[in-house]
Amino acid sequence: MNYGLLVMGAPYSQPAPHSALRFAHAVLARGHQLAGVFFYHDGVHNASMLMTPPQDELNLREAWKALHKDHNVALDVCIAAALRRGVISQSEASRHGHDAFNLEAPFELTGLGQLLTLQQRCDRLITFAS
Amino acid sequence: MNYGLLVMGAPYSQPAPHSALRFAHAVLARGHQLAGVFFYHDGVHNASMLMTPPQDELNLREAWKALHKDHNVALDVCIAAALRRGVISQSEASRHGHDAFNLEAPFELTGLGQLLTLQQRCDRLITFAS
Amino acid sequence: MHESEDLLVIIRHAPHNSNWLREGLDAALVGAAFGQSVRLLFMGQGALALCREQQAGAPGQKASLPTIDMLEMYDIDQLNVPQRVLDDLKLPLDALVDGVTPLSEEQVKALFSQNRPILNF
Amino acid sequence: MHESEDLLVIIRHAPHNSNWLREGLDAALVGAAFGQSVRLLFMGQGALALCREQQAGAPGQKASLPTIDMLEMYDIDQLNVPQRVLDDLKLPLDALVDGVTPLSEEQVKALFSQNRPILNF
Amino acid sequence: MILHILTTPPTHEAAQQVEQAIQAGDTLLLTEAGVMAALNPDLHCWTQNDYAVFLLEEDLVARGLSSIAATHGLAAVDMEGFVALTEQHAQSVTWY
Amino acid sequence: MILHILTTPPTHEAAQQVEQAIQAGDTLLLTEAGVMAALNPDLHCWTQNDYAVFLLEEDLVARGLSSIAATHGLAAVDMEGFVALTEQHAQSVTWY
Repeated sequence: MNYGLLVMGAPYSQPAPHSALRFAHAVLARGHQLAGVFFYHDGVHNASMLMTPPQDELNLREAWKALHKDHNVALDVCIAAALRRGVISQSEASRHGHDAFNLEAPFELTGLGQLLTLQQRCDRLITFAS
Repeated sequence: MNYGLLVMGAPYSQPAPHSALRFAHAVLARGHQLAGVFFYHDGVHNASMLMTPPQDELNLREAWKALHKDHNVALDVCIAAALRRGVISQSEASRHGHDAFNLEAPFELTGLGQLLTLQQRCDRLITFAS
Repeated sequence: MHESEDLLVIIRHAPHNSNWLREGLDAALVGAAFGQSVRLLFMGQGALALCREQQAGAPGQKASLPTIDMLEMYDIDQLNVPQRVLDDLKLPLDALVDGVTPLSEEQVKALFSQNRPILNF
Repeated sequence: MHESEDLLVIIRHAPHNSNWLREGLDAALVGAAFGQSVRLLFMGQGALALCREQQAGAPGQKASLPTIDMLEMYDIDQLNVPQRVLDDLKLPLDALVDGVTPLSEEQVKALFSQNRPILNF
Repeated sequence: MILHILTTPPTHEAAQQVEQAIQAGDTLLLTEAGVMAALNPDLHCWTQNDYAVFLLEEDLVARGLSSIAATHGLAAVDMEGFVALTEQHAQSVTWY
Repeated sequence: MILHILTTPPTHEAAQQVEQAIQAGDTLLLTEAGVMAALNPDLHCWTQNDYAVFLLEEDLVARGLSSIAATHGLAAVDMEGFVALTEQHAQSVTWY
């Protein structure tokens, strides 16, 4: 089957992304496809390059990035939810007059329509929120 | 009297910082001193320079900055809570190998001890959390 | 692939308490803009999103009522709330905006169908 | 300025559900490191922080039990939980770590004094 | 006397916790989502006589509950009144 | 048949909401803080017979509730079992 995930919690603050990551690996281990993960609400913080957990803790952004690299999973981040929370790509940052940015590929800022598209093209959309 | 505030919610996601900002102005309007605001838990997101709310919404970071400029209110951010959530100063960023940063003066990354100091030196410590 | 049942968007968060309400309504509006027929179900504190007298909040907290008013322009005219929620909250129907339809317990359960895409906020 | 009553730190959040538990315990440890005498009160789901069998969670979720075990090293030996919380949660005392003292309703209220600095997590 | 600040609806666990902590002579201030208590005048906090209870007016107004609170005869304070309450109480605890 | 996923303790509003939505033949999976339901075998979800209920094993273990759940004879699934449940149900709803 073809799966999509909707993740709406921030790493370390909510268990949702941690559960989602483990579920993602279990989906792949059972031979399914994972088309994409959509990050919405506080889930947009998963994409932050500046996330700096203590050294003995997993960096969740790096774990999502590895999932993309190894299994070609799209990592889409809602642009409206991200910008108000301070998660921004280079092009959006320069458009809004910021000198810095904290989101880069393989994470992509996209519209909310991408979530509805994911829901339509997948057999299963599973939501992770706490 | 001398007041201190503890803010533990993220802008736009939780009402706590919005309530705290309005309370801060009311404290000053009644002739009190406001020694400082300590940002802890998800409250650390108040300090993000990359926060980009829609143009018709108040930028909370700018509002805190104005409070510092006009009334000399210290804006202290818990370093451990901030780093794991992707809020980081230039010096910490370079120490951790990041090319960018999203926290600068008048916000200061400090230890949690600063919260206990604020509680001890103020007549009132009011917590804003939702 | 889903059959073409309408999208059910569930709103369970009150205005000003978080960004859940606004982000849930945004999802409903985008669904409608994508041509889906959208039905809204307000559960728990979400029913407060329908209070007709609500306003903007503390600095930086925009009102959400204009978005509720905008739903009809997007052909989202199914605003449902379980009667039980109104009873539990002691929220009088006349305190709500026009066009809200209370549902019985059976009607609420009937909204949940495996062929209908659901988003729960 | 406060008189030198001990700092009361209230913990109301369970392990792994948020960072509240860890950040609350950190505040208690820093208070102790600053020379304050610290008393911990576990209310509601916070009582789960005391479960002796808890472990690390999903990837990236560190265990919090080692911090509980560390409290004694910082001379934080007052681990209080309302008896009512144990009753409400149906949490048996023998499922908890050693050294937990259940409190009656009156004892809980007596902890709240205006001369005592309080941090509520 | 302690000022207890409750920011959650009456159904939330924090509303039960404040009841375990509050004592005669204390004050309870309902802010943010806490003002939902205005809908139900039968709640324990409105029927007891041990401590004073106030709603924060701006949060009532924002949620459209101001006239319901007035109908039920419940007391509200504005933000200046909130500051005044913190002046009168040496200690405050926020329940969220 | 719908798979309902509940991530909150039984005292949370979301736990009442799932009861309003769930139907005979559906399945309820308790994850994250939802596994706190294992402490109380008298809860409605354990005493009813309309739908199957499972606890997520890894979340039980993380919170130290695994042996209590076993004592109460409650059914748990591992993460692979969670995926299997999503295979068997065309639709899922997460309550949080």
